Amino acid sequence: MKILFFAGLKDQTGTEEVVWEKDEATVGEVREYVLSLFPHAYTVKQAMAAVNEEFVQETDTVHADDTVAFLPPVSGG
Amino acid sequence: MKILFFAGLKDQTGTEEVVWEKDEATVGEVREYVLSLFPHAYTVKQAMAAVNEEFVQETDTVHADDTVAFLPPVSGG
Amino acid sequence: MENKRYYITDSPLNPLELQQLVTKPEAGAVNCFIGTVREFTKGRRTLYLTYEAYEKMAEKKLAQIGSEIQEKWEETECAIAHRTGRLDISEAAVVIAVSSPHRQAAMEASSYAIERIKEIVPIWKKEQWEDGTAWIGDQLEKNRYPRGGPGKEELEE
Amino acid sequence: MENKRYYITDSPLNPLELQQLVTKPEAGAVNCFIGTVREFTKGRRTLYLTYEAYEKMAEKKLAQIGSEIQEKWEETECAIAHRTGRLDISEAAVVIAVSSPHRQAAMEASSYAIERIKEIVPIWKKEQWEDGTAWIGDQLEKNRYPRGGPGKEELEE
Repeated sequence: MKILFFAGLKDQTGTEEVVWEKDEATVGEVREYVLSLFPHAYTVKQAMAAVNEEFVQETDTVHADDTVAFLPPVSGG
Repeated sequence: MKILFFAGLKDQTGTEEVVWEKDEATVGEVREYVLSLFPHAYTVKQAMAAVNEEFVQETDTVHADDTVAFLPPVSGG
Repeated sequence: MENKRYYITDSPLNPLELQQLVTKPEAGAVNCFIGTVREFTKGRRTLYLTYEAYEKMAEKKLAQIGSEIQEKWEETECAIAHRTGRLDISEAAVVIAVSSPHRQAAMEASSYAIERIKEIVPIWKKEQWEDGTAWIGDQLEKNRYPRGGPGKEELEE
Repeated sequence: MENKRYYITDSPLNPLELQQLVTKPEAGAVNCFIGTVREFTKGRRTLYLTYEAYEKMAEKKLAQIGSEIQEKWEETECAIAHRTGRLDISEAAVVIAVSSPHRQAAMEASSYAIERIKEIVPIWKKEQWEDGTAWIGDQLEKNRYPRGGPGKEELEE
């Protein structure tokens, strides 16, 4: 699965995206994985999550072909 | 004093303006004068009145140099 | 017409021009309201409209609305133009532009402006239908002047 | 970009283009809201802003807001564009155009759109001040996601 970072969270991880070779995980597990890779990326803790461009909840399942995005609080407009 | 008519009221009087040679009158008297000239101009009865481009009340005084306008209910916008 | 913020014109209105008149570094929002000629009203088809104005007074009253807005909503800038003459379907009859530091004021003030235009600005609309024509009266239906004049409140500058 | 009603772009926004996208004979009002870059916020001077978007999702979410509006306010048409990249003072960051048969719906829907953009559209603003820079978080301050996701209501299409 592909994992995307934006804005302040991208600054914290130092990358736009990472790939996790995994068949299946909950959103919560993906979040834990990101924190294990980037312990200082604290924004991921309060980031909204989206899978394939739709908001998801913590217990939803992510599959190998999916794209997960962690979205810091938005500030458009 | 100059007396102006607009929109539907102008259609009823058949003219844009009349001049009344008079030193002083109340707005109410000007209104009566218009009705005496144009008995079928019924819209003048419910028209707002303005003197020199400001709304006035029925008992306000109009002087010889003033311009009175009778304004049918507005419908701009 | 350049730089005039409150005007009546028989030329097509340019919303961008009004937006630019109110844009300033202090503004975080510009709201631009455009009243357009609608083809159908209650099932009846309009071919075109004709607007007539008591031009000199109408410009004064538009400017008055601008002053009222600046008094009610701090740091707003305002510009309003109304067109006269014949207008075809979808053409703009009125454009109201308001800028403000924060979005809510610009929106509320635009709404206030259109309501006030329908109350105090001497402009009249004539509808041309397929089977007739008529001057349209007070559309707000809330402002009747049985004694021939507005109340005290309306008279304040 | 032509005829696309919901889009993210790094080019300057053209409010007129969006107005035209929503204009139709049935409309009697078009409201166009423009969010611009403000120079001073709480006394602090902004030099410029940088906007970043999760573009694909942002366009989907803008379109979702358009659908929500058409469901809530009958016979409205909607177009929304948001800019990304560097924006200088007074440049437009977002333009929302809504048309409707009667004025109130266009205004209410514009207001709804900007609130929803600040809730669900993945776009972020970075402020550049004279003495520093920072990504700006949730400005509504009413939408916190302690569990890392929006509530059920937010998830509905």
